[in-house]
Amino acid sequence: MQRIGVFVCWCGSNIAATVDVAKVVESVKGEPGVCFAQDYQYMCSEAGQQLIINAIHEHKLTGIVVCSCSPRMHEATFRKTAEKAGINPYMVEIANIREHCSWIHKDKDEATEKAVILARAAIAKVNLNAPLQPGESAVTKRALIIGGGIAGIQSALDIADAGYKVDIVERSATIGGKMAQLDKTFPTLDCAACILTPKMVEAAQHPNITLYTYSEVESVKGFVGNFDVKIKKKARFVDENKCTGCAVCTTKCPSRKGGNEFNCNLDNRGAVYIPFAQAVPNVAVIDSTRCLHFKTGKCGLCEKVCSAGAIKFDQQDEIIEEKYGAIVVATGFQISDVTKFDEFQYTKHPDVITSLELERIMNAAGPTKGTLLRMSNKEHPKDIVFVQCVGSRDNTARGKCYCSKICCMYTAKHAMLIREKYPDVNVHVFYIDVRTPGKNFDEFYRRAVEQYNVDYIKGMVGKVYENENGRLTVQAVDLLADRRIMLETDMVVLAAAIEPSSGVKDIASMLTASIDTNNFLTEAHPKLRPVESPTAGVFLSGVCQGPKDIPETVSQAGAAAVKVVGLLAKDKLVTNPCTATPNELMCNGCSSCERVCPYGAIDYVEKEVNDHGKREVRRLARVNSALCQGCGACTVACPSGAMDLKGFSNRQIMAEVDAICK
Amino acid sequence: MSMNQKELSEQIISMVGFNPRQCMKCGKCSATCPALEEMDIHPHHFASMVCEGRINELLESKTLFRCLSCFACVERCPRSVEPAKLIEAVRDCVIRAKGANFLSPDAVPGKLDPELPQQAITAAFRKYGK
Amino acid sequence: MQVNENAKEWKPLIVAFCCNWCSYAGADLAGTSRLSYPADVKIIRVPCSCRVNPMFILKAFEKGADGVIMCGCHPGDCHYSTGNYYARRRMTLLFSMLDYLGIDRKRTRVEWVSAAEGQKFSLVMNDFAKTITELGENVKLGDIRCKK
Amino acid sequence: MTYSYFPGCTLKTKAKELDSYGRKAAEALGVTLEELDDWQCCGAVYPMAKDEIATKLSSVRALNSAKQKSQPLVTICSACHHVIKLVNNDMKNDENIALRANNYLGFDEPYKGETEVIHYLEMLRDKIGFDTIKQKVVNPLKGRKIAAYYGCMLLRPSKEMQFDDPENPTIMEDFIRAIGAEPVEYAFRNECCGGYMTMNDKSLAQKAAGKVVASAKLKGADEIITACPLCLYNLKQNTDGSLPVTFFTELLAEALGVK
Repeated sequence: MQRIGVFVCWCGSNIAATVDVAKVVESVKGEPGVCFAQDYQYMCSEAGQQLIINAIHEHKLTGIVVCSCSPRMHEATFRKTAEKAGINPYMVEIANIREHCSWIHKDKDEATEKAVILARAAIAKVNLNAPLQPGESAVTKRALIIGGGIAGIQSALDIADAGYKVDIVERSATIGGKMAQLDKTFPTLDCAACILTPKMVEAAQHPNITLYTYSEVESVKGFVGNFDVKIKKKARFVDENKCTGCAVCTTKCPSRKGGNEFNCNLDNRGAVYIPFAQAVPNVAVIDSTRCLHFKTGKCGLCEKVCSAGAIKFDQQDEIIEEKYGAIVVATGFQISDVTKFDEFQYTKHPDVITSLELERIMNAAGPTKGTLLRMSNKEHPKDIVFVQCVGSRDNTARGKCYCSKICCMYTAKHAMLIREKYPDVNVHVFYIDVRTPGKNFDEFYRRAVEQYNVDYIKGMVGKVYENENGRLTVQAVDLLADRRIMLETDMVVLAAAIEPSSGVKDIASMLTASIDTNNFLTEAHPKLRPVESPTAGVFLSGVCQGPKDIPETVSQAGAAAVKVVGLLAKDKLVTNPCTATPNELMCNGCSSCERVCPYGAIDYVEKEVNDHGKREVRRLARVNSALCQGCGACTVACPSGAMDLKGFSNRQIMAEVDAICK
Repeated sequence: MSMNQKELSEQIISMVGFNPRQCMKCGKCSATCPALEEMDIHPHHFASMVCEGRINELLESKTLFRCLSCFACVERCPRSVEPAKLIEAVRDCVIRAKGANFLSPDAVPGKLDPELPQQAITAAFRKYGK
Repeated sequence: MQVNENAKEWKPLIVAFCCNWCSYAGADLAGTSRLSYPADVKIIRVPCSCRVNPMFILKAFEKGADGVIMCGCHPGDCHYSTGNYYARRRMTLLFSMLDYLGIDRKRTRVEWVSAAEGQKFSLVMNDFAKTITELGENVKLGDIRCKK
Repeated sequence: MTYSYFPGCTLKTKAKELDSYGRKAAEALGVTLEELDDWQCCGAVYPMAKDEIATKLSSVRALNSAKQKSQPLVTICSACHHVIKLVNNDMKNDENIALRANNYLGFDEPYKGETEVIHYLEMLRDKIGFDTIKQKVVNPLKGRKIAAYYGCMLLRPSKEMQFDDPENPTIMEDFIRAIGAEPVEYAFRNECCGGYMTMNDKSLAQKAAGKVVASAKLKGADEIITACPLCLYNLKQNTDGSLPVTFFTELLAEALGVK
């Protein structure tokens, strides 16, 4: 039997004006287990807390009930008080007689009666409370970043600078991501490579950062502070330590039919290649699906010309196992499939391109060496049309229902760059809305209109087709003038929707991180915890969480890094003691609990149990208390009633129901 | 006409079976329409005019008898609005209420030529007749 | 059921299960904003709506509750991602079974109340209390396990 | 293989030879087309309004007859296919329409969209296979540059027609390859020909049809094939006639040597 003390707070007049506190004290005195009850003006004050401590000592109390404000307000305070007095902090229950009683009721009798009932419920519950010990788990002081774009690089640098080890896993042969493919960046028009490549080099040279390029995460086990990760380092068929990045092999390779992904397949690359000149690491990689040596067993030209002897045709995939305390997902985005929108003739006409393809065409290292040319005949264009929202804000099966956010700004950028470099080219932009929230963003767009005479037309394009002049006709509508537009042009640039990178679903399921219907990773709270995933120890950086531009990505990457550093700075993690716990004798190993657990906190073990003298090995549910967040979904799903939740046990809540319905 | 504008608007919405408020006024339907130049009220106006209850204007519109029912607007609309259905629903209202045929049977012989398929006559009657 | 000793008039007994993160906080906000609702409503705090075992509700009706309402975070906003979806499905089944057993479907309710919806919490509780008052006294569920 | 066959009004009147080519070719491919007993005209255009019931009934009758025989329902005319397929979807998915139509018709067992509705081209692609057709061709149309004209009704609305990619279809090009000719792709193959507008606004139909033919010519086509008698009419009669236009079944019959 507990020895319970009940402490009724006046909260000045906040409670006392509506609730007869003395009557509450009198009414609870006869309740089971109650050996002390007292009221006081301000229970949360220094003196009030001392009163509780004294009563605990004097009456050898084992549990206390405080009738006061909401537990969301002062539960922590009174738990500390109890701890000071030497009893377990989880032996405290609060009866909320302010927010749920005195503040909303006017009739004093009614309010007093309700306060008594609420106090009884809390007493009934505390009678069944058991001391709880928060668990502790160690923290591995190393972070994993999945994805080596600007988001991953920035998070890695920030964590590494704070003094922790970081590994970046990037599935392509170089870090840099989409930003490396860009020509210029808005709203300042500085060159993307000029600001990105120093960061790539810094990441590569940082003593705390290890790069695993051409690698993928194979599996993730464990929980916050203690993730066990397997990384597959795919065979490059080139010895990373020997290759000097001289690129001789890449120029000699005779297999040159396949497209160059870095240039959006607008030109070709050899089977052995370095993605681009500033690649990090600057090491060649052999694409075994295209290499003649792998296909025919002959060739081997690269091996002959490599003075460093770095070509290794017998290299195998390698599995690396590592422990991490925190994981940052920075898997970024890709351009959505525009082939479904063939009214624009993207699959039929080489002069219809995506904006990313235009970035490569405009880039000095791109397929046209930075000269704006029609891809069909390599001639200089006279007119160029931009089409916005291709696949964005589209709730049909072929589109994405969200706004891709970056297109309005990069289109203004493209329009301005073209007008600046080629004043003879007419630029037309078909838009639905121009969305430019952001510092200096609207000014940027207005500059395109006002200073660069870019022709912005409100209205969508219905169809694009080749005409008898060998040019393209754009069939559209000018909504403001409410008239048909037939515009002849040389190029059409589609602002394709962006979508989360392929493979993000696999990553999310490995991490038990949730994704939304558009495959963006879900944040723990849309406003207040935007860089954390609901899974403890997993953080989000960049477009994997939702469309965003470079400045926003970098800010989020920094924020994610701070969260990681905050986690890694701890030696031990205190875990929530109110976790689920199975009764081994009742569990039948049916997996119902595992299926409803949002955290993957439940697994199964074969274990010998002694069931009333009968010893046998059974499959039993096991809760990892470091992962369990205490929602209780499993306790209700359990068909045999074996699963219970500490702090909110079936008996405790039943007792409350009983007390209220007495 | 006995029904007021609001009732008509509601009737049209129930005839098409989707919510015209999904329209985001991008103009893709009009951009795509092969008969746009022949229309007085353009397809992208239909959704908002139905929502606003401006049905009388629509009932008088030439557009009702210029739409080819080619479904290009339905196919390409990014918001799952089906402008062709809206146009047909308004046309149905005209035909049902007025009892008058846009195409009278007497006028048909003058329009026939020996090659004209049966289908064209049937279709025209369906579209324009009660 | 309880009897108000002064007025001797019948007052309903309503049990409200509120999740800690949204609805309980919503109820707190109703209090802070002094938005009243009948004292007949008694709140039990649970970590998540998915913690509400159908047994708790059966128990309440067995002990004489006239109405039971469960409040959770709005769909999609659950602190534990998916708890309220489980709760919603479980309650759908339970409530139809209760209806079959003779507990009017109107005596059970699920509502989504966010931490910012003090107003809504108050409105919901007023409405629910009104409904229960109109329905009058409830039959008690009997626990046949205790019967000889 | 035996299929129920719905010829439609035009193939029974102005375009009898299209019907006979289709049947002969089917025969050569080992397929029997069983004409439905008392089919009625489908109405040529799909009545879109949810409260249009009477105008959908003739299609439901045809669908129910095919259901009685447990056969898929094949059409050659793309307008018939369009109307019957959409009505079938309504019977399957729109409870209200299905209920009211069944109340009118009073079949022994209500019709709920059980019949599979396929176009002749789909039969060639999915049931027979273009590879099989290629083998059976005795008279390959070598060297002929043929532009496929899809028009509207086969493709749209794609969500319901489920025929092919509505913006970039391939079925007719594959068909042209199967009969040994060379397909010509052009931008206007899925744009409207003017349809029934030829009745009361000739100039609109001429404009629309003219664009289709010009677009096909631009890409070097020598002839056009189509799957719809009305398209055939518009492309022939409402243009300058510079490109020969034929019905696809005619070429199939020619290639199979049964013309």
